[in-house]
This record gives sequence, structure tokens and C-alpha cells, in this order.
Amino acid sequence: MTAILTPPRPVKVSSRRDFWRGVRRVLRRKPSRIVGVVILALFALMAVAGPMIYPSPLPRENNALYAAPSLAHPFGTDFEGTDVLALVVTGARYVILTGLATAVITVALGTALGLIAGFHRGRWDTALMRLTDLQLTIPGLPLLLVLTTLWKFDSPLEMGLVLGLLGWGGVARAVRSQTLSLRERGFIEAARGLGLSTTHIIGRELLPGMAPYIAMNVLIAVTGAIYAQVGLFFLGVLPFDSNNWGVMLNLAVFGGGALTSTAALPYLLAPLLAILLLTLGIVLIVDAMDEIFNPRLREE
Amino acid sequence: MKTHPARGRPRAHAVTRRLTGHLARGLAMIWVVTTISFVIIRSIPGNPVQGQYETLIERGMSPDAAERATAALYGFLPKGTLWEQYTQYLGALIHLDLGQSLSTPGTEVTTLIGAAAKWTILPVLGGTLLSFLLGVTLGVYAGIKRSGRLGDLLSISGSLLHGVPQYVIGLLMLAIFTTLWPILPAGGPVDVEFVPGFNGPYLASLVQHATLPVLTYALASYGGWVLAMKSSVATVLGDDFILAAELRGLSRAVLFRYVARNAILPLFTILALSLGMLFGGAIFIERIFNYPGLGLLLVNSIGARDYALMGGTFLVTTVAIIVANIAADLLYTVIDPRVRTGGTA
Amino acid sequence: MISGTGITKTYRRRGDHTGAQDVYALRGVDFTVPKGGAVSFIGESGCGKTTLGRIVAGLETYDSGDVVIGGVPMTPLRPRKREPYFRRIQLIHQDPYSALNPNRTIEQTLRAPLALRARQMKRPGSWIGERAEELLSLVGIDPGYVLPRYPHQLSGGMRQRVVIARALTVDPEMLVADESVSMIDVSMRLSILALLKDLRERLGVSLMFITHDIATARYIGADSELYVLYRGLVAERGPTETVISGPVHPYTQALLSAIPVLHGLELPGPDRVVPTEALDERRPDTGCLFARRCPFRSDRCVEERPELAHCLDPTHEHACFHPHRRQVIPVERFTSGGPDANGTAGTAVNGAAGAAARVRTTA
Amino acid sequence: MTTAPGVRVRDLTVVYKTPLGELPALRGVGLAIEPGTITGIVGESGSGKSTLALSLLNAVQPPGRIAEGSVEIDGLGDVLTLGGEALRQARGKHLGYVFQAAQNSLNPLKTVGKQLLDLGRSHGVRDGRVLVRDAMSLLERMGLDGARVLDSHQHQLSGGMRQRVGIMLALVLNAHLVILDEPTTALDMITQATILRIIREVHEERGLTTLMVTHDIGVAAEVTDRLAVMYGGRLVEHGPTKDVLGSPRHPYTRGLIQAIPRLSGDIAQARALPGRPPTLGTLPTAGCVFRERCPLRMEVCETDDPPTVAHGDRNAACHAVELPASAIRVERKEEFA
Amino acid sequence: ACGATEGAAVGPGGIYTTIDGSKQIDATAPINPFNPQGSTFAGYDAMSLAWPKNDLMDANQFYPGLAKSWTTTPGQGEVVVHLQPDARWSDGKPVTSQDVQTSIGLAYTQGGSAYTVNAGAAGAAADITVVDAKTVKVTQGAIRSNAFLRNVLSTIVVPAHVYGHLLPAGFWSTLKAARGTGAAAERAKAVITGLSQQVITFSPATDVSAGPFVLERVNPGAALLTKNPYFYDAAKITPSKVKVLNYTGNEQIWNYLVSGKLDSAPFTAVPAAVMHRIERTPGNEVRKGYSPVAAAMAFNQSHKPYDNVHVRRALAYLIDRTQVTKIASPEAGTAAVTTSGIHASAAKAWLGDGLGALDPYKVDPAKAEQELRAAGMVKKAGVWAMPDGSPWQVRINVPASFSDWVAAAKAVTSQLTDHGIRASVVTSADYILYLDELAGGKYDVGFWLMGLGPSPYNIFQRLYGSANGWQLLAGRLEHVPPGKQGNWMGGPETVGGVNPGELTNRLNLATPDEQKRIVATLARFTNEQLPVIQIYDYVNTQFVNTTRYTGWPPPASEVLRLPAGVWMQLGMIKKK
Ligand SMILES: Nc1ncnc2c1ncn2[C@@H]1O[C@H](COP(=O)(O)OP(=O)(O)OP(=O)(O)O)[C@@H](O)[C@H]1O
Ligand SMILES: Nc1ncnc2c1ncn2[C@@H]1O[C@H](COP(=O)(O)OP(=O)(O)OP(=O)(O)O)[C@@H](O)[C@H]1O
Ligand SMILES: [Mg+2]
Ligand SMILES: [Mg+2]
Repeated sequence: MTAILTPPRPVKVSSRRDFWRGVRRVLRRKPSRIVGVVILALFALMAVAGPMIYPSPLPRENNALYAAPSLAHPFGTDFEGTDVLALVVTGARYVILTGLATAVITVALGTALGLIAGFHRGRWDTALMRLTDLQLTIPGLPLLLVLTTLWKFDSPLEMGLVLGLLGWGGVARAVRSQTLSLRERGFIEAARGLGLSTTHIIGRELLPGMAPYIAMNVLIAVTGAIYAQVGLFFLGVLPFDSNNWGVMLNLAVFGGGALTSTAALPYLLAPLLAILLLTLGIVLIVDAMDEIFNPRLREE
Repeated sequence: MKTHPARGRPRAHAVTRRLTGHLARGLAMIWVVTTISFVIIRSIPGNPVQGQYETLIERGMSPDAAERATAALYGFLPKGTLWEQYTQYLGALIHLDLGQSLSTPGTEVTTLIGAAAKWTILPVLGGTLLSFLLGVTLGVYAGIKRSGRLGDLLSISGSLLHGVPQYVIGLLMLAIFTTLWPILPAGGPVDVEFVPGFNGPYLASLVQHATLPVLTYALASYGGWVLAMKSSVATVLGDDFILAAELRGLSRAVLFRYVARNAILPLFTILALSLGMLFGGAIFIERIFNYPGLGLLLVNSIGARDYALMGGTFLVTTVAIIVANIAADLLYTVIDPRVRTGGTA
Repeated sequence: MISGTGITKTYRRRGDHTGAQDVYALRGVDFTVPKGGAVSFIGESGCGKTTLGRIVAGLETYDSGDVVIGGVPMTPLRPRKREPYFRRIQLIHQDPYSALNPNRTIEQTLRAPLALRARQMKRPGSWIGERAEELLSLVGIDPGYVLPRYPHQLSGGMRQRVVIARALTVDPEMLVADESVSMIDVSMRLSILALLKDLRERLGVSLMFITHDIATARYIGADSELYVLYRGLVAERGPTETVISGPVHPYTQALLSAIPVLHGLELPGPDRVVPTEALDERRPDTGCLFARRCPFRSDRCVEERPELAHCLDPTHEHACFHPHRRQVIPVERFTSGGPDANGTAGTAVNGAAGAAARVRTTA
Repeated sequence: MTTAPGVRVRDLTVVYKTPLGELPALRGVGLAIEPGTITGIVGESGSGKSTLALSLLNAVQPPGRIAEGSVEIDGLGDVLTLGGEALRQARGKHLGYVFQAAQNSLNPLKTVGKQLLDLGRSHGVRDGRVLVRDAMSLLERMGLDGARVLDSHQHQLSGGMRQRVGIMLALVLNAHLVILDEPTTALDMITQATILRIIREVHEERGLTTLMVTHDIGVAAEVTDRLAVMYGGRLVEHGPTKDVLGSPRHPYTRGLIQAIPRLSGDIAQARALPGRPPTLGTLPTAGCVFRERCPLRMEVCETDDPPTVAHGDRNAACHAVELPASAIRVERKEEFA
Repeated sequence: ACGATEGAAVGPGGIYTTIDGSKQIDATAPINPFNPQGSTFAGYDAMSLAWPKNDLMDANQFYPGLAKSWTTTPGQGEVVVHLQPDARWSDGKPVTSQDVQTSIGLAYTQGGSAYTVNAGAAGAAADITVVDAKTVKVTQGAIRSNAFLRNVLSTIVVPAHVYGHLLPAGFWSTLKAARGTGAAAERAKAVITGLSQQVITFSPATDVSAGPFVLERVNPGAALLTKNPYFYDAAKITPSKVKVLNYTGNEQIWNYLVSGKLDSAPFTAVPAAVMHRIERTPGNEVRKGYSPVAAAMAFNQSHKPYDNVHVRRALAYLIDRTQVTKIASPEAGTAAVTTSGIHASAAKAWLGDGLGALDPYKVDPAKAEQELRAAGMVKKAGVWAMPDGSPWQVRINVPASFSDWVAAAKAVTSQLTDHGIRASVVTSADYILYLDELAGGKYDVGFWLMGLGPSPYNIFQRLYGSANGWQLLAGRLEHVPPGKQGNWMGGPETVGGVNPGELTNRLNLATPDEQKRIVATLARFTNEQLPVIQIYDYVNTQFVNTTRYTGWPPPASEVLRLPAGVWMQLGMIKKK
């Protein structure tokens, strides 16, 4: 019974190049996903090129403080007469950089700890899960507030580091449970039985299966960090030596009286809109992650 | 050939054992949190008395008067080495004594927290329950009509609202309902003119002031409920027993109950957890609406470097989460027969 | 040669809400697989077949006893030292879907262990590709077609062949096939069985075959041995054909009696045995584990646990105080009996089974 | 209705919506189930057995859709024209459906008794006590302690017990047409034997018409009177079980039987069928669905769908089947006319 | 809010809604004026002997409170206070000298300027004598201070029948002992300060007030006070109730103002747009008056290059104070005419023509360049750098919660950037952290309140007091080096033979003429040395609403800094 079984019909061959074709296919499946990608690309562009578009420092018009929206200033001007749109665009870098730093730390730490706990089980697992419980129990925002008085978040990366350290628990727990369930799957057992190294098993067999999950968490962590950080700036508990959305919110509300008079309202609404748009972008593409990373869904 | 099903004996001792285990772990957690917060808080820079003095000056008090007003505060500064303070703190904690506030000198921290907690509980409970009911109802709909236009709309709106941070919603609400269309009060918990108690005007004022914070809570968490319920309903709908029930010709109402009850079960634990979580997460909303709950208390205590109050508030929010965790677990034990009666055949 | 002696395994089930509970999966199992030989394990669900298979493949720890691989006992070795031995025993999973990583192409799946192998055997890199193709041809599939594909693009049968090919990458001495065909379509099941048999014959790979479908156990080779497990103990063992045609232990008999009869092709066995109760693992175990369900039990069965012993044929052992050969499997109907053969066929073949003597154990 | 109903399925086509468009899972299936018999439907995975079983209740789940055909059940008429309340009433009361054992066909949060009462209430049973008494006697009949079972939650029952509860729920409202979809898959052998015996006994005691779907020919052979073999959404052979097994007509049936390893006789005679079963996507759109794997393949098989040819109480759909010319009767429309 | 039930239930005078700018309401705090957070409201239910006038120069100008009148001997050796003859507590009991004495006794436990047990402190009260039921005499100790009268008159009076028990028997003899020296005195001191907490935490069940109002109820959002029928001048008081709203941020006050809810509001910084909205609300009127406070940029002179006076001057020449004020505090500030250390209005009074002689530091890039070169700074590619060529960045620190300072600092950095000086704003999370770090010498440049008049000692103490190294220890002045004991300004002890700290300390004891001379010297010194750059002087901008009440204090009135409760006591505010 060793007759070669020939396939009834040839199927298209997959390769690395096809991954991107698959991604494009997944995105095209729903037009809203394209919109989401465009939005995110826009923000990425802002973060990368935003500060280069405008002169530094941003020009001010001494006679147009809190100017109403116009063609020249689509979102009006701030208390100094600086174009609000320019502030939003140039402010994106700090915000997004923090978000990315947080995401990297959250996901790297969460995934690593979750994998270790789930893969090694036993004592490691117990210890790490206690740590995770602790991290999840301590209320993040209040702790952040307390920490801000101790720590000057001079750079977005530092900020991201702290936010990341306060946010890995959820990822770790989820990755652990995923690992535990994947661990029992035949292919992991088979890899162990074949004597493949733990690095191979974790890196090549386990992680790719969790990719959609991790990708989704990256997105969530990025937004979470952005919101937390903007929120802290809004509360005014972080030193604002840079221009960013949270600072704008704070100055608009507590300095400009945006909630009292309509003059500063565009100054408030512009960063709010930026946040809403970013959320929208992420919401629109989050559901594509599963399809992108799952070869079966990608092909269909 | 006769076989017997496992008799559904409630395993009381198992539940108590579970509870004691939880309590022990909870206490250990509280101790760790206490220690961490103690260390962090004591290393925060800033002299509260000097701060109070300058604040008074900044508000227009004369330097002499400001000095008089703050002189006595020195008596409330913690004394002794850090270790002594720590052991004292822990010792007092056992008697549920969180120390005395410095920013409201001479008032027990527990009193302050108690007073604030009641204002946090009102909107948190109101908002969470409101959003839970709304979200769950619409989530069932979104789950059942997954492929319909309205279902799509519900889930997209859910994801969006779920994604938008609380303060954005809060600020928008404030901008809309107090600036652009001023129909609701912008802050405070209740109008002081009315005699507190169970009387119409007082309650009306209470409701009026709570509307925006509650609405903001509700909107901010509504999305999460819709999404959670939707996916839960989708899972349950995929379960065989629903198809089986349908094929047995069960009436729509019964079917709906089957779906809803099974789908809502996992959400109860999330509900308990989110109630615990919201105690700490109320900061933005309370700050925006000037609602005198725990979040605002914490912000103010940090602003005033009121160590005892800071530590106390932080501890209470953490304990709320730990308690919620335990409660969620026990709740699950009570409401899920699979857990309650144990033992599979 | 691979053998096991007195293997026990107890799972401590951490009942989340009900407290801990001990599950005795294996209670001292001895077995021997000769080089190039084959043994089958059958038994009811939960009797410990999978556990045994995983222990033998080195994927599960055991509490006591020993696994001896090529004359080397594993128990005294440190886990790291055991690995190379256990690598010589490869497990073929029941579910070919979960046994292959859905995110990796077949080529990637095969290359990883082959690369390891190449390093061990100091082969050049080009060997890996060649070997992969060779192995796939060996299990009967077209390498050019299969290699670049993801598992979901293959049929169940192909997937199972890939799994077998992967197991062969490390040149194993023994394959442990745990219900390896139960998830494969009926019409193709046999081809996988044939492949296993073929590998055994051509490569000399021994086979540990775990199944609940006793008929398939017959297929893997004439000289195979059959072990009947019941709740972690061997109830009966012997040459496959012997045990099937003349089971001695009432449990084996009950198991074989439960096999559906292909009416129209077969007639029901004359001495079918039906257990008196359903399995209830929570009852305390004293004496013979099957006693409670056994229609032939005596007081002794409840008090004392029978050891493995044999009657006349030393290769055919059983753990029963009341061994009695019974003819329980369906009887082939060589001629079409027509519509009137209904139900009365039993008596026709009764003679053969009735002739079997009732023998007391000698042990 | 107290007597066993007959069922006539005509020209049934069911399609599933897939990314490749709507593909037929059943194509032109015609089947007559005689009252009071146990009919088995066998076929490999994906051959459309469950789809057919669900069609009898007009319960094909989206993305599936019944495109064509009729299912006439004595006393109910064409089920496919029923809808809403009438259909719901028919299910449960006239048509009993039993799910696969290991799958959970019971609401995990409610005791069996409560679900029984829900069932009664949905079908306008006024007296719950009578219902409970009926249920208890059914359960006792199947060897269970009725009171305890009614008091139990799903997780407290073993697979075999759940399956018996499923049968009880299908019968308690006096349905006389019972459809069992893979009733013993995932049960162990001894339990399977018990369940099969119960099915047979209950069938006879209550005078039912029973339809049993399974992929295990052995299981079907054990209990059924008549056997229908499906392949790729087509009914390829149908007849009395003994005849179909003893002298299979269709090459697929023959191959299938030959592929079963047996407990006695020469094991080497067992042969696997070449090729692999079709899936919705790989089904040929015209011609015989089995031709790819057929040893008797002819040219006509490429182009023409083989018609179902009846010979006495047996019929098969194959161009290559040799039948007495007189017995050949092309039938589709008026098989039972 | 919402004024839902105005009228009938409230009384004919209606509810007067306002905000107490000096405190945030804490509903859990005791009704006790000794508690800094206590639920009592100065001018409404908390009464002092007299209310300070907002005089430009003379800090000893007072309006009568519970004291109808007072007399002092020259040099303020003795102050005799005559109480209002009709003054009564809200429970009907008369206000007597006994109450004053008890209040002073309680003040001792708290420590403070006039009532301190520290022997040798300037301006300490030596003896309190009850002359008769309505007359009290307070004698000053040997080391005199011209703040003594002020301190005595500021005494808050509480009812002896409520608070008396807090003072143990023999309190006064303990006090006498504490003023001596030796171990016994130390013990006595400890006894008295040991009472401090007890006094602060004392919480009477109800409010007993001698003021025009008495507290009825307080919640976290507001406090409600009702008219005290026993108030000695009850006829003058129109409103039946006063509602004091709580606030946690200026924006809330703006909101209340925009909605027309407040009858009067305390001073807050207001952005222009909000100002327009507030003014559009019917009845809202602005009352501007003198506020003896100014905002300045202060330098840490121990940090380079700010140790160089030329650098400080250069910065002064580059900052357009008018533009900064327009951005930061258009309504509540006027650009500083120069830097003298004194609020401009007071400066005119103190300096007269001398003010014109000071350098006004008009924007003058050329001069700035000259100064920078003089300091050795170098200009590379249009950007100024340190003398050694390393980059120079002016970091201006401000607390995040002070929106006008944040805006001002941003405006300053923008201007400096325009002139080739790199500058940035760094905010601190909160004011306390800011102060701590400022005092810790962590900042180069930070914003700082100054010019705290009217007492000239207070004005210059901000610049040449402990923040700049001059410490008053047991009556002796010492100068500590920069970086120690809160000396963050790090200025030199003397420049050109002038010791500003020494001069400042003399202001406390000097006669008016002497004060004038010293002030002139210090103003010139400050103008030249620029330890700070005065950016803008605050204007006490208040709002009143004329829809419900009339009779408001006129613009520039001296009472504007006092609570509205005092306005009522003075016969202002009538029902419309
Ligand atoms: N990881 C585990 N933890 C706890 N109990 C286990 C575990 N694995 C198996 N068991 C238990 O050990 C016993 C033997 O299980 P095993 O899987 O070996 O049986 P099996 O004979 O393979 O059954 P099946 O025919 O159902 O595959 C069962 O009671 C099972 O529930
Ligand atoms: N929801 C669905 N969407 C798309 N195709 C489906 C769906 N359900 C079933 N099918 C397809 O319809 C065909 C018939 O399915 P059906 O479930 O009736 O097969 P079956 O014979 O019951 O198989 P099994 O033995 O696996 O239960 C299969 O090819 C299957 O892939
Ligand atoms: Mg198994
Ligand atoms: Mg099926």
C-alpha cells in the first residue's frame, strides 16, 4: 500500500511572498478594513513625518489667539495663536511613540512570562501567576498617579516603559492559557517527542499560533497606552515639556475654558477627534488579524 | 442494567475551603500592596506643610495668616524612622485604622474614605448596572442578528465606544450638556439646599447631578458589554444544545431564555471584576465632573501629599479589586451548577 | 526490544471545585514489544491506553515501574539522559489535524527534525531535502505536491501519512499508534493500517497499536500480540488471533460481544457476554476490578485480585479466577442466508465454542 | 397519530453557501422510509447524512438552504412547506431528534427535569406530572433511575446516560418518527452496544419509524432493517440491510464493505478504496460523483448522473449495475406513486 | 445648583451663592476654624476681631469685626480691644472678653506669629488681660514687631462655652512657665504644643457663630449657611442663606459664572474667551481691585549661566511682558512696569518718583545681545550658547496646575526662541512637588509669586528671605550658603555693600519713614540685580452678579479682597 497518491487537483502553492498577497486579500475582503489601514497609516505618517512638515517652533500669530476655525486654521488656534491642526500633527509623535514603546514592553514581557509559565508549569507557573495576579490587582491608574510624583517621565520611552510594566498582566495570563491549551495539542507533543529544542518549540511552533492574538494585543496595548498617557497629561500630572494631545486637552479645558466657552472648543475637539479616529482605525482592522495570521483564513 | 447518576450533593466543605484559600491569598496580596504603596508613597518628594502654605498664599491669604493656618500641621507629620512608621502603619491597619489625614487635619482617613466611597459607589453601581443591562440586552440582539445590518451597527458602535477612553466621553458629555446645551449641572454631588434624606427635591437633585457621571460610566463600559455579550451569545448559539432545543420544538421564549442565561453566565464574573476595577478607574470621571468620590480623593491627596490618605485610598481601591475577585469566583460557584454540584460522571 | 514492567500512573485530578481526586490510570502493566514485533492494546474508554502509549513514548512521567529500551532501564536515568532513548519511540497521534502545526507548511514541519538529525549524523544540508522527499514517498504521497502545503490543504489520510513520515525522520525503533485511524474516513482507514504494517515489514519498525476497534488490531500483522486493558490493569494477553477467537476473561468477552454484527455477512457470536452494570470509577476497588460488572463473579472475585496466569497455552494469559473460553465474536456467513436467516444463526455454530473445556488456573 | 408514519423524500437538494458560491450537499435525493422500520443511513464524513436528517425536520442550518424537493411525512404533509408555529409544533411532537452522544444536547444550567417541563410547556402539555411520569417510565425502561436522572444536571450524567436522556426527550411527547444522528459516536463499545439494544427495543415497543444516521456500517448493520448508502450528497444504494451488505450492488457500497477489517476470516481480503472522499468543493458538478474512485468507471459516468434504478425493494444509482432489464425502471418522480 | 427652590422656603433675603477662594470644602472636616480644612467660612460664620484693609502700604489698616474699636500705644507695646457691645453667639449667649481670651489661649496651642511660646520671637504677645467683659488688653513682648497689632486683630474668636474645655485648668500658668527658660519651660512648652492636635481635631456638633451666618449643612459640593439672628449687626445682612460652592479647578468657577449662578466669585485667572462669555451672562459685572501679588520668573543663581547678572538682564530685555500678559492673564494681570519686587500699584506709593528711575526693561534685542556678550555667551548659527560653546537651553519650570503660569512660560519660551535662545517649559505634576524641587535647587528658572503686600517686610521677604539664604533663628539673622536649608535662589549675601536680607529683616521693626527708605534701596537693588524678572502684577478680578443683589463694593474698593460676608457686615449687598 505504498502507491503514490496523486492529488486530484493542484492547489496554489503558498510561500512567504504569498503572505502579503494573502494580507491584501484579507484586507480587501471588507472595505472597512482598508479604511482602518488608511487611518492607521495616516497616524504612522504623522508620527514619523509630522514634526518635519511644520517649522520648529510652530509659528504663532499674536493677534489670533483662540481664532475660530478657518481655511488657514481648520481647527482654529490655541492660546498662543498656534495652529491647532499643526499641534495635533506634531503632537502625534510623542503619543504614538509612547504607545509603541508600551506595546513592545507589554507584549514582550507578557508573552515571555506567559510562555514560561504555561510551558514549564509547576513552580515557575505558580510564582509567575502570583506575580501576574498582583500586577492585575494593583489598580494601574491610581498607581500611575502616585508614580508620576516620583518619576519624571522625561521621554516617551520612559513613559512607555512604566505603562508597559503596569500592563503586561492581562497578556501574560492570556498567553499562558493559550500556551497551556496549545501545549496539549499534538504538534507540540510531537515536537517534544522528536527531541526538538525548547527554543524551537516556543519560537516556531507556539508563537506563530499566537500571532493573531499577540498582534491584537499589540494594537490594544498601543491604544491603551496612548489613552492612559493622554489621560495623565490631561489630568496634568505629567510634566509637559513636549507638545502632545494630552497637553492640548489639559490646556484647553483647564486653561482655555473649552468647556465654558466655545472659543477654545476646537482646541479641545481636535485632539479628541484624533483619539476617536485612531480608535476607529484600530477597531476597523482588529478583526482582520485573525485572518491575516491564520493560513487557512488567509487563503480563502 | 441500572446505573446511577452522580448525586448532586452540594459540596459545602469544598466551597469553604475555597473561600479560606482565597482569603489567605487575598490577605497576602493586601500585605504586598500595602508594603509597596507604603514604600512608594513615603519616597514621594514634597513637603505638605510648605505646600499648604504656598497654596494659601496663592489663593490670596496674607503670609501671616497662612503661616498661622499651617503651623499646626507640623504636628500631623509622620514621625520616626521609615521602619517604625511601617510597623506602626501595619499595626494600625490590623485595627482597620488607616491613620489621620493631613490635608483635613485630624480627620480619620477611614472617615474620609467612607465619605468618598459613597459617592463613588453611586455612579459606579448605577453606571455599571445601567451599561450592563443595556449592553447585555443589545448584545443578545447583536449576537442573534449577527449578520444583519443592525447587528453590525451594534457591534461597531460597541467596539468604538469600548475603544474610546472614559475621559473623552466625559469631556464630550460635559461640552454638550453643560456648554453647548446647558441642561445639566456641571459638577458636585447634590445641591446643598435640600435637606438630605428620602425626600423628593433631594433625590431629584441627586439624580440630576449623577446623570452625567452615570451616563459617562454607562457609555464607556456599554461597548464592552455589547461585545462580550455578543461573542458569548454567538458561542452559545453554536452550542449543540441550542440546536437540540430547537429541534425539540421548544418555544421561542424558552429558547431565548436558554441562550440568554447561558450567555450571561460568564459575564457575571466580569461584572463583579469591573465593579472592583471601577473604584480605581473612576479618577477621570470624578475629576471631570468634580464628583467627590475615591478617585478625586486620591488625586487630591496626592496633590496635598497627604501620605496617610493616599495610602488608604490606594489600599481601599486595591482591596475592592481583591474582594471583587473573590466575590466573582464565589458568585460563579453559586450560579453555575457545573461548579456548584461538582463531579462529572 | 522495548518492554515495560509494573508501570503505574496515578493522576491527581485537581478538581477545581470539588477537591483533589486520584485517578488510577495504570496500576502495574507489564508488556514486551519484540524488535520488529507488534502489540495491540484494546480496552474500554479510560482504561489507560493513551496513558501507557504516552509513557512509552516518553511524553508522560510514571510513578513506578520501568520502561526498558534496548535493554537500558529508563527509571534510573536522569531526564536528560532518557531523551535519546525515548526519541527512538515515536507517537502517532489520533488526530492528524492537531498533530500538525496549522501555521507551518509540511516542508517546515519535516525539516525541523531532519535538521537535528542531519547535525547528529553529520550529513550535509542538502540531505535534509532529499530525505524529506524520500520519507514522503515512503509513506506513499507525492512530495512535490505535499511539501509546500499547509495541513489544512490536505485530506485526513494525507495528513496522517505526513505525521507518520515526520515520526520516521528520527529513524525510530518503534511507533506508538494511538487510535491512529479512528479519525480517518472509513474508506481510507485501511490504507493507513496497511502503511503501518508495511513499515513494520520493510523497515523493521516495531509497533505499539492502541485501538478500541479490535478488528483493526488484526490487520497490523499475523504475529502480533493483543493486550486487553481494564482500568489500568492487563486483563488478558495473548496472540491476537487466539484472544479474539477464544477470549477467556469475561471482560474481553464483554468487549468483543459489544462489537456490532454485520447482519447479512455475519451471525452473532453464540456466547455473547453483557456486563451487569455500567462502569463506575468512583466505587472503591477491592478484589477483581471487573467483579462488580461480571456476570460470572464469585465471592472470591470481590475479595481477592487475580494475577495474570495462563491455562494451557503459556502465551495466552488472563487475570481471572473463572477463566472460560467463549465464542463471542460474530461468525462469518459465507453463503447468503436469504431473508429467513434472521436471528436463528446463533445455534448453528454453537458447537465449536461449547466444546471448549472449562479449565482452572494453574497459578 | 398513533401509528408509525412513512416518509417520502423526493428530489431533495440542499445547498451550502461557501466562498466558492452555493454548493450542493445533497443533490436530487429520493428516499422512501417505510412505516415501522429502522432505516440506517451510512456514508463517510461529509457525504450529507446530517444534512439529510436535518432536512426531515426542515431544520437545515444557515448557511445551508433547501433548494428543491419535498419531504412528505404521513400525518404532517410536506414538512418543507411548514413554517413558524406549525413546524415548531411538529418538531418534538411528531418528529423526535436525537443528537450525537458526546455532544451536549442538554442545557448545562438546568436539570433534566426542568428541561422536560420546558419541553412540555412549549408543546402545550398541561399536566406536568403526567409528563414526568411518562419520562420516568421511559428512563426506567432504558435502565436508568428516572427520579435521579430528572434531578441531575447534564454534567452529572455519563455519555451513555445523556444519550438515553436524549432518546427519552425525543419520545416523551409520543413522536413516532425518530431520527438519530450518530447516536453512538464517541461512546465506548460496551455502552454503544447497550444503546443500540435500547434503540431496537424501544423502536419495537412503541411502534416507531426510526431513521439512524451513522458512519459506522457495523452499527447500522446491527440494528437496522433497511440501509441507505450515501456518497457525495447522493443516495447511491438503498435496500434491506442484509441484502445490501450481503450483495452490495453499487461499487461504492462494495468497496466500503470490503474496507472493513473483520474479526474472522482472512484479514488480507480487506482493501481500502483508492482516492479520497469528495468535499463540497471537489464534487464533480456533472456525472457520477463516485467515478474518480470507481473501478467500473465508464465513459457515460463522466457526463451523466446515474439514475436511481429500483429492483424489488432495492435500488441503486450506478451506470454499471447489472440488473434484469425488466426490472429497470427509471424513477425519480413516481417511485411511490 | 440650579436654584430650584429659591424664595419662600429660603426667606425674603434669598440665597447668596458664592465660592470661598481660600479653601476647598471638605464635608468631613470639623466645624472648627482652627482646622485648616474646617467647615467654617471666614466672614460668614468665622469671625476675627477685625478685617484687614487692602491698603497699598499700611498693613495695620483694619475694618472692625468683633472688635468695635481698638487702641494701641506707640510702638504697639499694648493693644486694647473693645468688643462689639451687642455681639452674641448664634445660641444667644453674649460674646465676651472671656471668649477672646480662650481663643487666644487656643491660638497659643497652634503656634503662630503673635501667640508663640518661643521666647525671643519678635512680636510675641507677653500678656493677655481681661479688662472687663467687653475689653481685652494684649501686651507685646520685649522684641517688638510692627506686625503685632495685625496679628492680634486677626485673632479668630470662638465661643468659650464650646471650646473652653480644650484648655486644661492651669493653662495660663503653664503658658507663663513656657515663656521662661530651662527644663521646666521646655516641659511646659511641650504641654502646650501637645494640645495642638486636640484643638484641631475638636469637632463641635453644631456651628456656634458670632458672625452674620451660621453653618446649616455641608456636603462635598457646597456648604449652606443660614442667617444668624443674634448677629450684632443683623439688620445690615440681607441674604437669608449663603451657599458656598466647592471648587477643585478654576474651570468650575468659570462654568458657574457663565451660568450666572454666582452672586460673587473670588479671584481666578480667566482666559479672554471665557471672560467674554462670563460678561455676556446677564447681571455679571467685573470688579477689579488691587491684589498685592505678582508673578515672576525667579533664577537659581547657583546654576550657570544665571549666576551672571548680565544673562538675567539680557533675558529681561528679551521678554515682551505685555504680550506674555496678554496670553497668560489678560484679565487678571497687568504687565509689570519693571522689576522692583513690589506690585506696581504699591510701588508707586512706596517709591513715588523713584519708580521712574528704575530700568523698565523694554524689549531691546540689541541691549540683550550686548549683555549676553558681556556675560561671555557666544552666538553660533543664530543660537546663543554658553561661554564654553556648549548649548544653552533655558528651562522654565512651572507647576502644571497653574494654567496662567504655564501659558506665560510658554509665551516666554516662544519669545526667547525667536531671539535665538533655546527655551522650553517644564511642568511639574503638582504645586507641592514644584515647591519641593524648587526649594531643592533642581530648577534653573521657575515661576514664583512675589510682592505679597501690603507689609513691606512680607514683600521683600519673598526675595531676600529664607529662599535666598537668610534665616531668622531665635531672633538672629544668618545667611546660609546656596543649596542649604531651602536657599534655592542662591544670590550673593552682599552686592556693592548692600545686604538685602539684613535690610529686609529691618523692615519688620522699622518705623514708617525708615521703611520707606529701606524699600527704596531694596527696589533699586532688585531692579539692578534681577534675582527675579517680574512678569505681571495680578489684578484682583472678581465677579458680581447684579440680578439678585445690589450694593456691591465699587471697583478698586479696598474691601474687594475680603469675603463677601465682610462686605455684608460693612453694610453692602442689598436685595434687588
Ligand atoms: N492529564 C490527565 N489528568 C488527569 N487525569 C487523566 C489525564 N489523562 C488521563 N487521565 C485519566 O486517566 C484515565 C486513563 O486515561 P487514558 O487517556 O489513558 O484512557 P484511554 O484508554 O486512552 O481512553 P480513550 O479510549 O477514551 O482514549 C482516565 O480516567 C482519564 O480520565
Ligand atoms: N455550515 C456549513 N457550511 C458549509 N458547508 C457545510 C456546512 N455544514 C455542512 N457542510 C457541508 O455539507 C456537506 C454535508 O455535510 P453533513 O454534515 O451533512 O455531512 P455528514 O455526512 O453528516 O458528515 P459527518 O459524518 O462528518 O457528520 C459536507 O461536505 C460539509 O462540508
Ligand atoms: Mg485514548
Ligand atoms: Mg454528521
